[in-house]
Amino acid sequence: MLFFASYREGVGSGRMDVRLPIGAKVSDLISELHSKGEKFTCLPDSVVVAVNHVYSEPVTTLNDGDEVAFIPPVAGG
Amino acid sequence: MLFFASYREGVGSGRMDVRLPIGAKVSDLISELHSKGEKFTCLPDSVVVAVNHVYSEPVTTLNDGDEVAFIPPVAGG
Amino acid sequence: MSFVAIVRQPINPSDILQHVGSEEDGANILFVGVVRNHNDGFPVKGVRYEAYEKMAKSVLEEIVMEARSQFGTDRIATTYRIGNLVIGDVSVAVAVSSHHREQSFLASRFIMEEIKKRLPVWKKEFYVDGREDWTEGLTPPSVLVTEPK
Amino acid sequence: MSFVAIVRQPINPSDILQHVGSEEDGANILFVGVVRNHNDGFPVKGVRYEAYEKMAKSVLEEIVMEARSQFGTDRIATTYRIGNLVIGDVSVAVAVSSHHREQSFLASRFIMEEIKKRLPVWKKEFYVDGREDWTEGLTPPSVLVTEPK
Repeated sequence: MLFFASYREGVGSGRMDVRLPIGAKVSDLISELHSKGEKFTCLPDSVVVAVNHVYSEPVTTLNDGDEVAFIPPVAGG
Repeated sequence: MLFFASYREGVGSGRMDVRLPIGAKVSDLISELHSKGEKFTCLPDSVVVAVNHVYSEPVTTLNDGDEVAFIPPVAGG
Repeated sequence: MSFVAIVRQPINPSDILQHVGSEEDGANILFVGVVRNHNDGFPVKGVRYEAYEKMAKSVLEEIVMEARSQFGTDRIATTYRIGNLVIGDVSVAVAVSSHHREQSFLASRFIMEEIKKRLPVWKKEFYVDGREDWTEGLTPPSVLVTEPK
Repeated sequence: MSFVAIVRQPINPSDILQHVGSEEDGANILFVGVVRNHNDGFPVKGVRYEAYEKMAKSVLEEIVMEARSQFGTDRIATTYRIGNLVIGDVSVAVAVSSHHREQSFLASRFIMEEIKKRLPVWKKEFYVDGREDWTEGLTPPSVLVTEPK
């Protein structure tokens, strides 16, 4: 898992590993993090997630070794 | 009077003077030129005219010393 | 801070961009019009721009003033080149800077559209096959009506 | 002929313009985004851009590919700078050339709008009064739907 910008500051780390049951979806990962408590409260329920560099949906199934990035609202340009 | 681009080539000259009655309008000048015959047939009835560097209408009254330019369709850029 | 010129020398687009920009501006746009090697399917080897120079200068100033009042930035520079040009030569450069990108995009586009419509400039194209002809143009509005903002 | 880069060094806008242009193209556009000295009324002294670099590169390539297919020109170059920037530094440059001006204007605008919407880049602003804060951003669409042409 990668956390950027305000999420990185909120979580207190830019990079972290997590173990999930086989077949877990993006939405399961978000619930899992929220259940771990305080430091993940910076991630909104509707947090945007990219899996292996592609914006993904809550129903996307995760696989072993996937790079999951939590993307705060973007502010380029 | 000034003639540009295709009008200059049609009229055979880029610059010419003309005498008009006091109070003559742009439309009178155009009629006057058309009555002079062949070389002015390149000027359409609806020719665009600028008087002293400003696009003008047929009803614009001309004054002594005015610079009257005949403007073919423009093609800048 | 506007800059307007009709020139006979080559235009350096970067120089035009130097005329605009400010510490308050986050967006700069440079439009560069270049002589291309074809028109309506015919290979072109060069062009000649003829202008009613005095009027062209004042029409260009008028267009820039309208852009200033419509789009709220006075950082605008535009240079038009006349005379004989070859393929790849820059015929026109328009630079605008503004706080946000919206104004720069709209103002630069507006200036180019108005140049096409009413700048008293004409283009003769010299084709590869030896023919030459005046490019078909647009009829300028006799009475200029500025669109309400 | 497209060119896409995420860099940490200063961007020279004229270099980006050199990546585009062809003898067939009559219109070149260069958009330059610059760090400005204010945001929402607060004086800014500098910014830091953070990016998800690998993804940002591929999103930028994707945006350029979409612009190519929508606007029919492959002469597109875009460079984004990340890291610490001061007032006046160039953060992004987009250059497009095309046969006619319409495509260049639309493509450059499209690219900037899409960058704002979905490039995974974040900006921390450092204010003159000593505060610092992440600029409010836009939520990228989870599933990207490309508008039909």
